[in-house]
Amino acid sequence: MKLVLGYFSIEDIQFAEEPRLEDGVLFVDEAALSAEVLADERLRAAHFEIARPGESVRIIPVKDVIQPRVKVEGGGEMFPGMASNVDVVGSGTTYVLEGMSVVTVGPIVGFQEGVIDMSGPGEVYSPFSQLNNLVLVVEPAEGVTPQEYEQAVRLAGLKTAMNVAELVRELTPERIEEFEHLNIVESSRKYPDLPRVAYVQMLQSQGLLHDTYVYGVDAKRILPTLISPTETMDGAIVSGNCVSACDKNTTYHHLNNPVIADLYKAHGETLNFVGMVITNENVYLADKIRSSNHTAELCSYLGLDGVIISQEGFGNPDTDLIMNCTKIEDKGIKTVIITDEYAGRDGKSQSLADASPKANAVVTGGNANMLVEIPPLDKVIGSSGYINVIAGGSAGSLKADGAIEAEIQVYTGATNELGFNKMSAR
Amino acid sequence: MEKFKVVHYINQFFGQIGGEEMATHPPEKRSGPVGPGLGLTAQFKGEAEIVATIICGDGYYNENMDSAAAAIVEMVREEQPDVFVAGPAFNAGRYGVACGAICKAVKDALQIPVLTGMYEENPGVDMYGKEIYIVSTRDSAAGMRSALPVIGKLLLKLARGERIGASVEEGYFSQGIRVNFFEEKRGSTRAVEMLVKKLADEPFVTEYPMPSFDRVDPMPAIKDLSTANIAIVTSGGIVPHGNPDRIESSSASKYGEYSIEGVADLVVGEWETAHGGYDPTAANHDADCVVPVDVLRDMEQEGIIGKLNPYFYSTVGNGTAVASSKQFAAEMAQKLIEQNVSAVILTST
Amino acid sequence: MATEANTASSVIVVTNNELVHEAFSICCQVFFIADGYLEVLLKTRDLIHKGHCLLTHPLAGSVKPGETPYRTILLTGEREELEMMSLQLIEDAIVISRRMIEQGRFDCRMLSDQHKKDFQLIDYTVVESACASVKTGTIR
Amino acid sequence: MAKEIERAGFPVAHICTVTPISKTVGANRIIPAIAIPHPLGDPSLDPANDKKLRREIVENALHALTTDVTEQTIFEE
Repeated sequence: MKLVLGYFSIEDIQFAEEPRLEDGVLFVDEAALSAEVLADERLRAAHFEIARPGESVRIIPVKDVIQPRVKVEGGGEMFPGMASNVDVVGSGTTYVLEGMSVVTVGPIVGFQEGVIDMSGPGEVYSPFSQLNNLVLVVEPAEGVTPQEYEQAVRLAGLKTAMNVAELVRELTPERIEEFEHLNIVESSRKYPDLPRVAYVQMLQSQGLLHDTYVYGVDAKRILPTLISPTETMDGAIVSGNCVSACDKNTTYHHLNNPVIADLYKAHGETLNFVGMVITNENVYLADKIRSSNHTAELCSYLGLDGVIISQEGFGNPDTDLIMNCTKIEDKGIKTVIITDEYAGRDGKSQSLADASPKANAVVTGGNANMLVEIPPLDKVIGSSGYINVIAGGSAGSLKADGAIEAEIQVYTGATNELGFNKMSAR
Repeated sequence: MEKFKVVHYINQFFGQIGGEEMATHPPEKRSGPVGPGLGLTAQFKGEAEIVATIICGDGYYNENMDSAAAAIVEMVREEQPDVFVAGPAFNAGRYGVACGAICKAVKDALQIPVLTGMYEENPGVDMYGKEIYIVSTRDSAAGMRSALPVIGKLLLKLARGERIGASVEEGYFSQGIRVNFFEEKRGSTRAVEMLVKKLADEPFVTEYPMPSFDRVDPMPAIKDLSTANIAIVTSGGIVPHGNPDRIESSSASKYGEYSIEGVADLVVGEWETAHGGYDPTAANHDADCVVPVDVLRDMEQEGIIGKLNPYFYSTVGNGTAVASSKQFAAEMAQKLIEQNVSAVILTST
Repeated sequence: MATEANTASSVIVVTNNELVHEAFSICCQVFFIADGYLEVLLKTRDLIHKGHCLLTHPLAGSVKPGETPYRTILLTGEREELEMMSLQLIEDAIVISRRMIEQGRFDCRMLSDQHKKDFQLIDYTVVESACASVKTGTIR
Repeated sequence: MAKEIERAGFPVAHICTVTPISKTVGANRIIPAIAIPHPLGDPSLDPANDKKLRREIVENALHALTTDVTEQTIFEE
């Protein structure tokens, strides 16, 4: 499988009646985009706002962040099984709008998180503070259940990203990158002397606002399976996970998985990137055992020397993480795990809910309990009232002047466990 | 702006008094910087000054720990400094222990920031590294040039009351407190690099060390049970009725010492459990099911064991939580030694 | 609701969530705890000590201790020998939850009825996600 | 705690229900007990049998203390 990504750099977004990309400025037709969103009768109202890096703007509560992409060649369309047919993706050519995202905002249940600050001291915590964000704010129709509403918001975000990306279908990208994924036999012939390495990605799969979809399938119903890394670049994995802002993987993260990118960089040089295994993080303990067993078996079957395991979330996923790590190590395969920490506001508590001496190579995205005080910003997209009831915020978080005292876990992507950020802890 | 006042502690060697033959040199105070203090002063760039240097022989300090610390703390107090710094001690064991000990003593007595520096294998790191800032240095004085800028920078931050970054950023040994900071590379890149090293059997440093489990060699068996003094220790929280020592129901911060002299049986109403980690019904009804006084008393009468120790020790330890019980287990052991105990039956719930 | 669980008669539910109580009491033995989050864990621990075995992870879901008032845990109905993994998980969960509840300044009295309902719903869907697996085996 | 007391020079017999945890915390002589809430007894038995059960466990512990071991050992009855 070979996928070519063609990049367009988006320097700014503007509303205009005639949508187009001109000199790095993306002009979008708000009315047309809203109309498409509102075609879903589960949504009563929708409007768009633009938030640019450096502006005094806070976005809250963030549901998902999506990078606009369009497939111009090869099988299938973006987000197969979710927003398009279930065709196999991951080959051909896909165009990417870099430097921007579509952010969905809307209260599905009354407590939820996800803050992006476009400026001020909070901007260092969310990677999305650095993007030009086209923010979609929606409201549900009367009588729609939270489950239906969640689904509608998720689809609205994906559709909007696809519609926006359509603007570049006929244009020529500024630069391209190639990603090739060979089959097992070819790859071992090509790199006989390099260590065989795979990526094990754990997907949150626990219920409403905790789900992840693979080609439209709810990940809690999968057995661990092999997937081509290039498939993820075409949206084979979609986030339905809105709880735990700091260490959930948004759809943007799945499209731009940094572990995959960095393994590709090392591929052919220091290692042979054989492929990737996706597994889940279920509530039911027997599922955890079954999935970790199966993950280790797949790694063994691939004849691997090393594995990088990434986690999503905290608490019960720590159990999955340690099970995956120890069972893979027991197969004689060396592991590095990527996690984050909940070491308490003082940093003195044990960071993970589980531990094993076999997990001797850990990369951390930092302590999510770290407390920060953030001054008010001029404009709020969404509603800052939610900060009181989001994970990591608490009663009294919102000060009279609009300032926030909260743990950094309120920031979308702050302690990402794919290793998306530079933050760490010691 | 007034300069921050610093007091510096060094040993007889760096104080240019002499080598090992002068290790018995008692503490003395000189005004201004001496030896490495001159180099350190250069790092302050006028923002701080060493107002006094205390020089003490390594042998003297280690043989007179308490009195030396008391004398030196007084010398430091007179200067009313903003910061206290010792060493760096590199890989000199006794010097390292002295630096760590005096820093801790000054910190506790005067409540001012303290710091020192040494090599990772110096025993002082193990003993004091969790409580004070110890800058990581090379193993010999040849590392002075690279150590002083790190010490100087951290010292000024401490003096200014600034937030201290993570251990790897500032160059001190981790104190087991997790501090966030920004790396140069993103996490996934670090993970790939770590894996490549691990695959090549090259050394790598995990960013989060897992809690470790060490072992102790088994003590030899007791030879003659009929003369042995058997003591009971429990983590099941058995206490006299009403829990007079107020032992906490989970992760207790203390333990109780209770007399069972003349007690044949732990009867309901007189003994109970303070433990919050299990259903207390059974233990409250008959504490012998956690602390088997009745059975051991019988065996004492029957001459099977020499005697049942007149005290038992009790605390609350939660099953899998790696307890902070190290401290009071050590204290208990001290008492068990004084009471000529031969062996211990430890019961856990 | 809770249709999948109907088939599993030997499941014990420990919960302080009225919504779960309502939905599951028709098919399972439900210990309804009128107290807080921690008390649900403590009751679960006592049941594990008696030989019941965890079916769901005590820290299921991403809403952390100290951030929600509700917690539901499923255990096997049968009593057998003490199960190690269950014990380890519940002990660790209690330690972490105590700390997080103490450090969080979450006060469920300030929650509006709608917020309570939302928290109940999330807790419910997390447990419901386990129900389909009930027939597929236990950790023992 | 077993470890710290043993470190001070005493042979320690650790009576506990969850022997794997005892191994993890570093006890060397491990004696299996009845149940977490009542390691040395069984409230469902009558007092005489309850005490008899307790005596058996204590005897096992004393047996452990008079037995030399070179590594972590579980003394099954």
